[in-house]
Amino acid sequence: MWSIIEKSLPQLLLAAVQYTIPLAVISFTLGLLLALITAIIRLKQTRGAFKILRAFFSFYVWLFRSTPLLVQLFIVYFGLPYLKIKGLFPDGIKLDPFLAGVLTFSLNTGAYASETIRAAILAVPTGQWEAAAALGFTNKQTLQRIIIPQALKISIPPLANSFIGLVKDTSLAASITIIEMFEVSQQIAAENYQPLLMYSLVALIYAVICSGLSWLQGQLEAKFHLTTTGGES
Amino acid sequence: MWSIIEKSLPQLLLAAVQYTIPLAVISFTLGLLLALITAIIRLKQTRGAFKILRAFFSFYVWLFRSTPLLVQLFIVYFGLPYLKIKGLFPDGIKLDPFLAGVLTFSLNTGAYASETIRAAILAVPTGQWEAAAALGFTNKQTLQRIIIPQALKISIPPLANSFIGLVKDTSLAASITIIEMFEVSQQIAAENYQPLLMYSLVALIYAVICSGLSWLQGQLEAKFHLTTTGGES
Amino acid sequence: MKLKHVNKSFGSNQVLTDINLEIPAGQVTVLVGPSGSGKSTILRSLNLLEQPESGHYEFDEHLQIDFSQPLSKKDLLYLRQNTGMVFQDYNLFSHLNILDNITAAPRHVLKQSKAAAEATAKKLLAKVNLADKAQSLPDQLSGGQAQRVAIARALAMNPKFILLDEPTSALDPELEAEVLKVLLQLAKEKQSLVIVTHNLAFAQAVADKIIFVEAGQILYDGPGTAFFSEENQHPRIKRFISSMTFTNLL
Amino acid sequence: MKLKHVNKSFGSNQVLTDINLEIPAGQVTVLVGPSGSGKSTILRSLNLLEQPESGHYEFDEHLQIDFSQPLSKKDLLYLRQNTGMVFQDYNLFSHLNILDNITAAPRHVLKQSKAAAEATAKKLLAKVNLADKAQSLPDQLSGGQAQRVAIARALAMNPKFILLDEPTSALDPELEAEVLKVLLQLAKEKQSLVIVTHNLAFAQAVADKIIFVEAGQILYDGPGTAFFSEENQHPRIKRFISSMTFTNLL
Amino acid sequence: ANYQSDLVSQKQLTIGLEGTYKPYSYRQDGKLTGFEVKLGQALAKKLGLKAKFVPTKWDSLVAGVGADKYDLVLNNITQTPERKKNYRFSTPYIYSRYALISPKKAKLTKVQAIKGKTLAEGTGTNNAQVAKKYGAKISASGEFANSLALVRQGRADGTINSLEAYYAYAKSNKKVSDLNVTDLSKQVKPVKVSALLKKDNRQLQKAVDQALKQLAKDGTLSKLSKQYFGADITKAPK
Ligand SMILES: Nc1ncnc2c1ncn2[C@@H]1O[C@H](COP(=O)(O)OP(=O)(O)OP(=O)(O)O)[C@@H](O)[C@H]1O
Ligand SMILES: Nc1ncnc2c1ncn2[C@@H]1O[C@H](COP(=O)(O)OP(=O)(O)OP(=O)(O)O)[C@@H](O)[C@H]1O
Ligand SMILES: [Mg+2]
Ligand SMILES: [Mg+2]
Repeated sequence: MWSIIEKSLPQLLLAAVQYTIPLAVISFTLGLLLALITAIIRLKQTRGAFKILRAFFSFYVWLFRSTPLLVQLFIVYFGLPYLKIKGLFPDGIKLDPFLAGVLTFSLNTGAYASETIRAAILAVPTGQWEAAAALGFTNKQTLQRIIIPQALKISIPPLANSFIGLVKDTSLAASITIIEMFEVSQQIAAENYQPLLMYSLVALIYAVICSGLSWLQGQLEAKFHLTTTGGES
Repeated sequence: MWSIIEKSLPQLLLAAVQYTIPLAVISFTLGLLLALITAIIRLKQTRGAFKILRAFFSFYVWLFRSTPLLVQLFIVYFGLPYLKIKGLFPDGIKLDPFLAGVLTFSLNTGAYASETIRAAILAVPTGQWEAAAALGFTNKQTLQRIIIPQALKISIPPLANSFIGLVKDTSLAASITIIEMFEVSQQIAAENYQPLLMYSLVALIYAVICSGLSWLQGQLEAKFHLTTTGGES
Repeated sequence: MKLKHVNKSFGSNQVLTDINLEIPAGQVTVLVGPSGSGKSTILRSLNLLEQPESGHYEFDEHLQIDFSQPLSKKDLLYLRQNTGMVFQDYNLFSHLNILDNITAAPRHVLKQSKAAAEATAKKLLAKVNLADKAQSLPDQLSGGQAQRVAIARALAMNPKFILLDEPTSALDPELEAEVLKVLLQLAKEKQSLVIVTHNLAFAQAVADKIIFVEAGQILYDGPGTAFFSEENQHPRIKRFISSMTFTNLL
Repeated sequence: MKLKHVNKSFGSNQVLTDINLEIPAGQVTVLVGPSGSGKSTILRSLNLLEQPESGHYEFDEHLQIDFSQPLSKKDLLYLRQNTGMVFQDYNLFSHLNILDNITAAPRHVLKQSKAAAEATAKKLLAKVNLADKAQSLPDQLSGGQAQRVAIARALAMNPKFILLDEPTSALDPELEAEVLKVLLQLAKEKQSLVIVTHNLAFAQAVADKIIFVEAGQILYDGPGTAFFSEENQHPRIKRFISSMTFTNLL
Repeated sequence: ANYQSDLVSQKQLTIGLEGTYKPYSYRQDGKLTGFEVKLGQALAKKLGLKAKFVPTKWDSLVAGVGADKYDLVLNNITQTPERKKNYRFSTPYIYSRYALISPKKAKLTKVQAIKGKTLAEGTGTNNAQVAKKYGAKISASGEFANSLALVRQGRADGTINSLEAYYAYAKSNKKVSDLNVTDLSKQVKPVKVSALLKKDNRQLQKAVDQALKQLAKDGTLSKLSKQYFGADITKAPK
């Protein structure tokens, strides 16, 4: 058993460093950016043409939150090449697997995180808006200088959870031919016929990574003086 | 195109009714029960032997929250049969796919939902404990008559979200040979070579189911006078 | 009720130092003092929501507690049944309607029948002028109404003493008046009350006995009239009273 | 500042009815009245946090507003720069330290330099006796300290009028006194103040002018002394004052 | 017969296969069909059992037999030394020919030419092993249809799979002129395809071998081969 672990562990860790972690980090960064834009656009009071933009973003959030990630991955990687649009994509949209993965994970994270940020913006007490308005701040200045900084602070715990979730979700990337950690474990299992051992090993690596991230999250929350709800029992 | 949809839609809906929905409903019910027990055990102030029980449940929650669901499914379905324990399971633990699915989804849901319920119990204001104590309630009576009813009310929105998430996660059950909706769409696509259409169709069905559930969630929240955080922008 | 040589710390912070006091039955005792002086801690110790590290508590002829010993469940239950508590922010059970809020403890702690508990509850609701609110939920009430329900809830256990921790601090003056009216009524009926309040006008009007707490010690313990009289006053108390009535601002 | 024939509804609920009032510069005007009568709504209208449906608002020689017309951004900005607002629950910017709380608006709205804004802020902090708290975060302050910072923040814009909505309702009496002391100081310096308060003792002490609001209408508008005098009183006002001082309870 | 005790469930022959691998096993109008499905039914009949099929993703198909998820796998599985160490094989029922499929433009006709190229192959398949042996990089793609899609979209340089599977694909897709297909039987020996069983199930293997022999004799095997592959590939090539 130990010799098998010794042999496979480096391969698994390499896959984690090559695919699992970059996929998660890049997608999360892009997703967060998208989420911020989406949240702000959806919260804006609107008139005229802007309404269409808002409806579009609402549709996007709805779509990615109400369909399974696995299906999204399949559509983007295996489905989009069949989407032939004259002029724009005469040959369909063909993405490299890693790119397809990053795109899907970013869009998915963006949809969920935008709701987190939106809720956080709404959770900033009305009094903060009023105080800023009373001091002569415009709406835009208030959003930028007062509300967003506070909302991001409120969002730290749920966003950190989203990131940890994303790390685990990268295990689905195997289905679009990305040889991330779980796929490697399956390949090794297909050779050495020790699936229980291989899957447990990969589960352990995930658990270590995720626990490490949870610990970091705790540090971050402590730094920003975020306390989780307390009580007595 | 329409003829393909017409032909495949009944198959997809059948799969939803046969597998997707029962998987989600049964697993959620069992998961919730497990979650409640776990939450209460983990919140109890403890002495002696009870500590081991608490540690066990904490370990369970940690394990299922820090590893990917897909890996969990593989371990339970493909891995456990290799786990041969003399006396107890001399031939390994062999589960029928549906049972393996229900078990894994229940355990997974149980782990996440127990954290939701735990947070909800902690979110019940300390004053409620004190008021009950001052009236002569024992700790157990307080938990049962005052705290849990309020905690469950607080938990409704996050638990409803978990359920919707679970419905989407059943798409992973295909990997353990359950022919749920997404698997059926893949099989049809392997025959008619129309993956974009099939995947989109299945995505649409998921979106309809999940939106329906979201609407129900809204009704439920309205009934229990739960309002989401409000504000001005 | 008597406390003798009671000490209480939170961590390294000694909050009560050698507290001795006696609370007579059938009278209104008011605890006053600056913020953080330990008033709530004293009140909560009387109800054992806090347990001091040392000292004795003589509740009545049946119950004497040595705080340095672990508490028995029986003693705790006896004490809780014989003291009612009213909190600053009401702490009504938010998932139960008003009637159920009042009957919960009589039914589940005293094991009264539902009918009996409800009959009592209705009488008490009438007493606090809320007979029409039996079916309402707590969050449908104003603060003043909620606090009156909390008083009715405490009364339903028929306790020897009712302890009230700043019962009107969360209320507007007009709502405060509603609650104070009920308390005055109870005082007239010789219900034993222990009230922590910042409202000196009310204290002056209602207190048979005043206890002034500062920094975890008792600076005054005596009749209300003497406390407010111009002569014979401790300088610290004088300063406290004047700061409460803004006479020193001008 | 003058309001003329101002009406304001929330939905179908008419909250202000034909309000006419004048608020003189260099004086302290106090708004009193029962809960829900419309005091806050009047105050917020003066600062345009609420916009009434009809009526006129004559702020000064430069700015006259007809409420039935849409508001220009320029007018809004002018008004906001010339009125400061202090809220019941302080509303300090929780992510900024005290110094940044005070300098934020001077820097980003008035475009003052950082150095200039900070110099002013430090002077103002000294004035409210909080010179040592410049680097603290809002949640490290007591309520009384937070409210004094809020006053300093309003003063930093050097507004013609400061509007205060129950600035001490969330405070214990001793913390309340800290804040009232600062307000009295400002009154002495002839800063124009408009204060909503339930504290009649304070109102009596500080008000040059009192406006009594009931059910969206003005029942009294005149000097403070006359408001509290025994003769010549409206029966509703008499009742209000006595309920505030518990004289009718006993 | 005492192979009964080897069965996962009584009176039933449980068979693992992909169900998305035309013409071996696939769905037509929702119903499972294909060469290996028909073969499984015939086998079961001979053994006096009911056939039950468990469609499983390729990635976990082999793991499933060890985990007693089914009695045997019929999925164009090739005998290899490593597999033999851990599993048991029946006598071969077909001899599968490898084909190298690539975009026309790429002009990949020799198996040696795949060195350094990316081939779309299922994890742990024989195809993947052949590709690896000749120095190709593997892009892990579970299903044959998806592998071909990747090749046609230019996202993989080619794929090695069974020639029969390719023919089935070509039949249902009118336009395959963009693809170049090389029969590799001259370069890589056709391989024995057999049922894969759990190591301990010797009795069952014997029974299956017996049944296969009868099916070969009565012509069922050749008939099915012609029906689904358009040729009789049930005999060992010379
Ligand atoms: N649970 C606790 N943990 C730690 N310190 C506490 C706790 N409760 C009270 N204290 C501290 O004990 C001291 C006395 O608090 P207490 O609440 O009794 O004062 P109080 O007189 O009721 O004040 P207030 O008028 O503000 O209600 C304070 O310094 C307070 O910070
Ligand atoms: N944003 C709002 N939406 C709807 N109704 C409102 C709103 N703000 C105030 N009201 C209503 O307007 C009336 C006057 O409210 P206002 O806050 O001005 O009273 P107030 O005199 O300040 O009372 P208090 O002393 O309780 O602060 C009340 O009936 C209140 O319910
Ligand atoms: Mg207190
Ligand atoms: Mg108000």
